[in-house]
Amino acid sequence: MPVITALPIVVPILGAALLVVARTFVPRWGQDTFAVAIVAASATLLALVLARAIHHPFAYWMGGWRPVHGVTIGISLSIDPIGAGLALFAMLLVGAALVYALKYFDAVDGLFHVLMMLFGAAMVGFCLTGDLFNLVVFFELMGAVAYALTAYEIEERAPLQGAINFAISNSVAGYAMFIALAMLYARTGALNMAQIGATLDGHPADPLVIVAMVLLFAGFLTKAAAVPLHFWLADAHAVAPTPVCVLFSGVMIELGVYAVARIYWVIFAGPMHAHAIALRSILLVLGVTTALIGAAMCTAQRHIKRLLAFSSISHIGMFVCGIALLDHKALAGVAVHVVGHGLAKAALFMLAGVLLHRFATIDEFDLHGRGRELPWVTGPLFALGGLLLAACPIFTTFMGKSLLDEASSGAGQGWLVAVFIAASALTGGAVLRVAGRIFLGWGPSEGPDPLQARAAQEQGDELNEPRDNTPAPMLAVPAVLLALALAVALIPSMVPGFERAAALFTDHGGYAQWVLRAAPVPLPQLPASHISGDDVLYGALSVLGALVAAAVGLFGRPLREALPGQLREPALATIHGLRRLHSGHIGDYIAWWTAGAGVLGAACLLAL
Amino acid sequence: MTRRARLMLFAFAGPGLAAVLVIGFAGLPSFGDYHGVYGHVVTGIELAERHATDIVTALNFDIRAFDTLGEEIILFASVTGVALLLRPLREEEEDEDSEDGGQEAPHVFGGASDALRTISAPLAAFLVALGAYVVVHGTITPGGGFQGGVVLAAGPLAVFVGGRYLASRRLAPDWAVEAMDAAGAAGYVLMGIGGLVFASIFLKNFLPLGSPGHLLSGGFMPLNSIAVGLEVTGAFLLVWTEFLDQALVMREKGGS
Amino acid sequence: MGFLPYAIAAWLFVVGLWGIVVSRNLVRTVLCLTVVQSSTYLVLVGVGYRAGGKAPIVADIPVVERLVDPTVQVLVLTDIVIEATVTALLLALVVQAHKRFGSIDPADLRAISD
Amino acid sequence: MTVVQWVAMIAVALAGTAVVFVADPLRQTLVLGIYGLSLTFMFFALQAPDVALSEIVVGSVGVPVIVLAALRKIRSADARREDREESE
Repeated sequence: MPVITALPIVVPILGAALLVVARTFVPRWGQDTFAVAIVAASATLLALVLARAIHHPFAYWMGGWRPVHGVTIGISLSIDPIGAGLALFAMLLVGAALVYALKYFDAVDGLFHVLMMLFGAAMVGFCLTGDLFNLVVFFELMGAVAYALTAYEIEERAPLQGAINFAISNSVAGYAMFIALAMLYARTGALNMAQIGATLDGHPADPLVIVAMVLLFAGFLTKAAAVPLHFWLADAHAVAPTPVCVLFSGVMIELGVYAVARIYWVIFAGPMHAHAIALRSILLVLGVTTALIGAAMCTAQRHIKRLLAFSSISHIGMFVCGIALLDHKALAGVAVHVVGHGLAKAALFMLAGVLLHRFATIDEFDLHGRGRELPWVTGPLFALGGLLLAACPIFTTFMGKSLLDEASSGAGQGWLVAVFIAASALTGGAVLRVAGRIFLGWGPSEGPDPLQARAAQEQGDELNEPRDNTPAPMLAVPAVLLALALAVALIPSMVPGFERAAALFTDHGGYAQWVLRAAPVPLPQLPASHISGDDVLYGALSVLGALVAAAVGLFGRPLREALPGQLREPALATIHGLRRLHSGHIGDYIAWWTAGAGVLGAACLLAL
Repeated sequence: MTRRARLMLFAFAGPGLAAVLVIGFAGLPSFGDYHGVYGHVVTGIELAERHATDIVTALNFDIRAFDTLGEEIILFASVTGVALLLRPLREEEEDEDSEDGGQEAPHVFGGASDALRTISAPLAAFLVALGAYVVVHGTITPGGGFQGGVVLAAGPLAVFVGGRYLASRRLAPDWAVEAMDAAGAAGYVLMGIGGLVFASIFLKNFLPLGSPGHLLSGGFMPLNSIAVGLEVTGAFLLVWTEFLDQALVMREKGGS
Repeated sequence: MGFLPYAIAAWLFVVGLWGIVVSRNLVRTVLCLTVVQSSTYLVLVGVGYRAGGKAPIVADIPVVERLVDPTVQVLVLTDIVIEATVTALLLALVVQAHKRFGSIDPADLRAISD
Repeated sequence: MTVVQWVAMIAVALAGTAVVFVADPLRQTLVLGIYGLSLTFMFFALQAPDVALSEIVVGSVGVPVIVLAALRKIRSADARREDREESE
């Protein structure tokens, strides 16, 4: 095992400690350079670790406390390609966000850089650790950093409210996980995930195991923002400073999905094997609900960052559906899609930041036609982001969605394809609609609902004054991210690589072997998948759907008003009711959290 | 949602979640009926291989030292976050003589009697000594870096309770406290890197073990304990002064 | 009787959540959150306790006495640190929210709504 | 389960419930301190002296100082706001 394995986590922590002291006498450019250099160093180390893990997944035992005869007492970093790859992806986005932030803030406290480095360290630790308690520790670290970063702009009201809702929801989730791990420790006497899984193997799932699983799932799905545990997300993502939103939507919530997949395959795959069909149905209900509610709410927004936040929820729903299929191909699809979506969503938040920076508003109707004052490249980039969300053929998101489509059909759940197309089309369409209205001046400049305008206004004043130019890095960074989102899937070995990594990830028995016994694992040999005609058809359908959704959003008001009342009223009432549920009141959110966790628990106890 | 709707929702959800928890807990072994092996194994190992007598501290700084690293960084990150959130803004000012407004004088703790003032200095000295003792004896007796660190931080706090807020600030200026916090966090990480350099594994002990029950037993654990002690002292002092600044010194300029 | 600590834990978890749901004051919300958290202490320490066990502090090399499990105690130590830090962060947010909103009733925080 | 442990746990249950049900934040802080003490007592009764020590430093000093400072800040700001409104 490479000696450097722990360093990607340690280097940013040391950097953060240094910068806390140094920030009083080092100038701004020095702090910027230092933070970017530290993140680059950590990413380089991660690339080395990943290069090793692709062929030989390995466990790194902290303090040298290796397992003896397959029994472990120490803490391991258990590194496989998916974990290491996700860690690298997270660190690269931290770097991108820091470069973008160079010119975004007029004045920035060095503490911002400190927290960004710690955020990177937390996400990397979360991806690499093989110990359940350690996973929760990194969850809490990620949380502590994220709550503070959300409210970075303390002179505004909305960020404070968003951060409070975020902190309380995620803390409750964390405590549920503490209880779950205590239960598993009482049952198995182990904290290492591989060891817990190996001990549970061969025993049927009894209520203790089921409830522990439910609490862990509920906890991580809160971070991932699955309905109805999702309320905090839109509040926090809409108001956090743009460079932070990039990390929240681009990778942090996806880590919640990653953790659900990890603990299912490492810990619960054994006892749940007999109940896979029932568990799949429960998770599918959760995923489909999330995908559709997220998409509907996304379409109904005019606050652009909030719109993007709901589109993230919708995509999380698709990812949960992918996990629910409990199949390596679907998981590979999720992994590819996470990369594509993360890059596209990061770029879109950065472009929304450009609008906010320039015009000091983030309301779609306020910005009607004003995008033409920006450099010409901004509009096409924004539209490209929309096409990526709509899974336009041959882009990375398309590759991911195709794998998901194939896995759904293969599992006899072909109807899921329609859900994926609907979610992709609606979220992509909403972004295209915004692009059309702002950069081309299409559609009316007055919103249908004057009340919503006030709300959007109030949330928009993240930065007080409009500027008259846009610094180059603020456009260059999203352009690079979008280019990556186009290019990644075109590298021939990329998609098969993801499939192999996913097959390794879902190998429950194999994982225990390489973690606990350092046994070499045979790398799975898989038939190569090809893009079929069906895939292109589905891709074309979702792009077409997105264009139609955008056109209806822009020009469809006469059409909507012409609808007969008995059709229009219920639709309006549904959207209105959904919007009213997102009240911003933490009491509501916790009541929903309790209901969500309770229903998930009851469903699992009854069905499994 | 209206308050009523919220309560109705919880009236169903709360008991439901409680029932789920209880059904799960029913599978736990009865209280006191512990039959795990992890506990036995680690106790034997820590005593035999690490010469530490307080097994909890030893676990904390050795076998599960990486969790402790995470815990220290959570503390470090939160303190940084609190400092960021409570940073003074343009419209706020630190007003040094705020006799206006009829509030209590800000630098004197309301209830500080003469007696309290007299004992505060020896109390502070005692707390600092006690805290230092608890920190360095972590591997031998109950307590360790964290507990001792909070007690240490309570020393300057005692000076404040004695009625001298500004004196306590002079005793522990912000830059020094911040440096202490950062040095502790970095120190713990550096102990880990020491393991990497001298024993080629991160967080591996690289110092002689000493004999059980003595001050310097347990290899690098006492040093880890001291690093944590430094960090915790700095962290709590910083958080307390940030909040006390808000409560006692900071005024909003004009209205808001 | 053997179920008592776990029953108390389930009660504290849910009653703490109830406090958050009904609270009209964010400071109270934060304190209720610490009650939710303390339920985890009970479960953690509870599962590691052995009837008649001694505290995991040993004087001599031969360990003959029954000891309680030290591991869960280490986990609770971390848990307690997390409680302190989350409380501090949240109260910092609440203090700032009070400056901006002039109220800490969650119903008065209306910067975000849909 | 010994009598001491039984008493400690009942005390924790009662004090924890009290923290939730006391509505006035200042009084709630006091109850929170008592809750911290009862948790400390329980940890001692369950043979966890290290944890008890942690709980007493955090539960009786660490957190209450922060809560009291926050409450004082909030109250004095409220008082000033009322003053201003009266003088206008």
